[in-house]
Amino acid sequence: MAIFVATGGPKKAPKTAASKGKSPRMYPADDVPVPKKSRKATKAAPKVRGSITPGTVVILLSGHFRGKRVVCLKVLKSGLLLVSGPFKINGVPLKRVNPAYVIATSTKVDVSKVSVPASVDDAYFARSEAAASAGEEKFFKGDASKAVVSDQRKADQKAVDAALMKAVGSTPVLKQYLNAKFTLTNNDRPHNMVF
Amino acid sequence: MVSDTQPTRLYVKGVHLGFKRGLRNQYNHTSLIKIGGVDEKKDVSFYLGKKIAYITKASKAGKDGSKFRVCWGKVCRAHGSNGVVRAKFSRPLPPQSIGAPVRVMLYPSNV
Amino acid sequence: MTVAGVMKQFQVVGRKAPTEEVANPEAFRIVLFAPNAVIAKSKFWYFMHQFRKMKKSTGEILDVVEIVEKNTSQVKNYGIWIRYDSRSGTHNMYREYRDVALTGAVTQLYDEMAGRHRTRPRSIQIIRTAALKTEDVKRVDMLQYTSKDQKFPLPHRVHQAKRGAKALSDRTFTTVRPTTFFK
Amino acid sequence: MVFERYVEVGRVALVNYGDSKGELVTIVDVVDGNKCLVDGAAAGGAPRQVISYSRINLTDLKVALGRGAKGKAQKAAWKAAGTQAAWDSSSWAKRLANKKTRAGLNDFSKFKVMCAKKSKSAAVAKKLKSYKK
Repeated sequence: MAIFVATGGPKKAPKTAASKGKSPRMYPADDVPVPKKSRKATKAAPKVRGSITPGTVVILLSGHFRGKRVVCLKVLKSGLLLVSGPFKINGVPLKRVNPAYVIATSTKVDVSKVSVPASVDDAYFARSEAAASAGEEKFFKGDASKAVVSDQRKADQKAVDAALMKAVGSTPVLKQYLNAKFTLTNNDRPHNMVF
Repeated sequence: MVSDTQPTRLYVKGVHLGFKRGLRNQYNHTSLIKIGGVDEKKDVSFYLGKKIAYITKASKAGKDGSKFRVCWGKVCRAHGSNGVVRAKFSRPLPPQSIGAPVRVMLYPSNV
Repeated sequence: MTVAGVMKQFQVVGRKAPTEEVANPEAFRIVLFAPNAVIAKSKFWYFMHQFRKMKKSTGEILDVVEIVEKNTSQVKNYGIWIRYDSRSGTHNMYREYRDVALTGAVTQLYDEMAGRHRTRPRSIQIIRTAALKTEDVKRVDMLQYTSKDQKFPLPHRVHQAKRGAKALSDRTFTTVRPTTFFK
Repeated sequence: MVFERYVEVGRVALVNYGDSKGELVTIVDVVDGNKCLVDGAAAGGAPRQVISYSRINLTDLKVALGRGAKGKAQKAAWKAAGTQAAWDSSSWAKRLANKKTRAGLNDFSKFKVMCAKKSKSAAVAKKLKSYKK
């Protein structure tokens, strides 16, 4: 006769919730909306289309630097691209760009040696509330002081561009290419073009 | 070298053909746009979702100080099989804009 | 048949519906040309009730099979005998076509009859078709193309607008007269 | 007006419209004044098909072929006449190939082509100027 041994040892009494049995005496006056708890495990890394990788030369499509060809350094946590002209070649500083406003060309620059300081992240670029609203009011009064580029930015720019310039210099004609702006001509058809 | 002074065109030229319509009914909320160089339905897929700007010049400067006003729209779907597309704008285009040029932007880009 | 188009060849088998007296009535087979099986069946009844007291409602279709030509890699000469109603009377006609398949020749027949004689498909009845040997060909314009080692230039090449030329949207007017002579 | 390119059995043609656009075919038989039976077996493998003259461009090349010849005979005729080599070395074929590569250039290569053109025209202009003195 096989002896059945209860596996898993003695069963502990299931912890029952402390049953108060009574409904709470006080109810909150107004119902404060509680944000729905997101069941997503971890916030996925920002997904950027495959054609954009660190070192890709991208064409900016809108904004102050529209038409400029710049080098994409990396994808920031917010999903925006960190790009740099390099500044010396086409005057585009370290800046963030939304990948939807960029055409990724198939030209790649080897940016493995370019070290982007860790401090350069979304917070680094985030515009402080005061500066943003102040800028607008002053703008209408027409005496908005020219945006002052902080020294910290200048230093980071120099650091990044030093290695980037070397990488760009290694491919012939790439320097002039980055200096030239992209434009559509009459017989260009973007839906047929290879970028 | 394309010098800095030379304007760079980053949009495709389009024309507002008219509104979506049958013979007797016209639906002003949807406009038909002919995009330059697009002559087949299969070429339209590149332009789906792209933003379209209808730019007009006004006599008085607007809030941002410029006399140009823009009505933004986007390409919604193909219309017919010869490359014409249907577009919807934040405010439906005025009838005077039939035959007027529009700018089909290259963003939002998925190249 | 109200509409032609790309013709296909069908064999349609039908008979009168079985009744107590006649349990297994005789079946009839017609090979005919029609754009699709549905029109083939309706033509079967059209021909059937001209010979037998039989209608669609009192009969049944046993089988409709499309006859597909195997050898479509050679150009053949086809003779087709037809009977057709013109506006003023009924006529018999014999016409010849060159094509890789009989169905192609019949398609050419319907198109040509519509073009040259304004005949509607409904007023054409094909009596007989035959693949002809070169020496049996009677029509002169056919002989032109059946002759041995023939050759002719393409003297006046008109450029179709859509074929590889500038697309519609790029060119509304042209100042250049098209070249039509290509050696 | 002397014609050199004829529609005849064995004539090599280039398809300029439709599915087998850009492929070489041999005219295998003449159907009538508008259409002919072509076969691309000896070249790019375009299917045997009846095609209208407006969809092909006749070339100067010709092979000896019987009417309705099948693939094997065409290949033999092409090899004997060395047609593929003759076509590839023709300026027509080179122009087509050049157009194809130009269309496939990416943005950077197009820029290099522009730079090359500019330096070439600059060199030519300089040379021209030197003659003018």
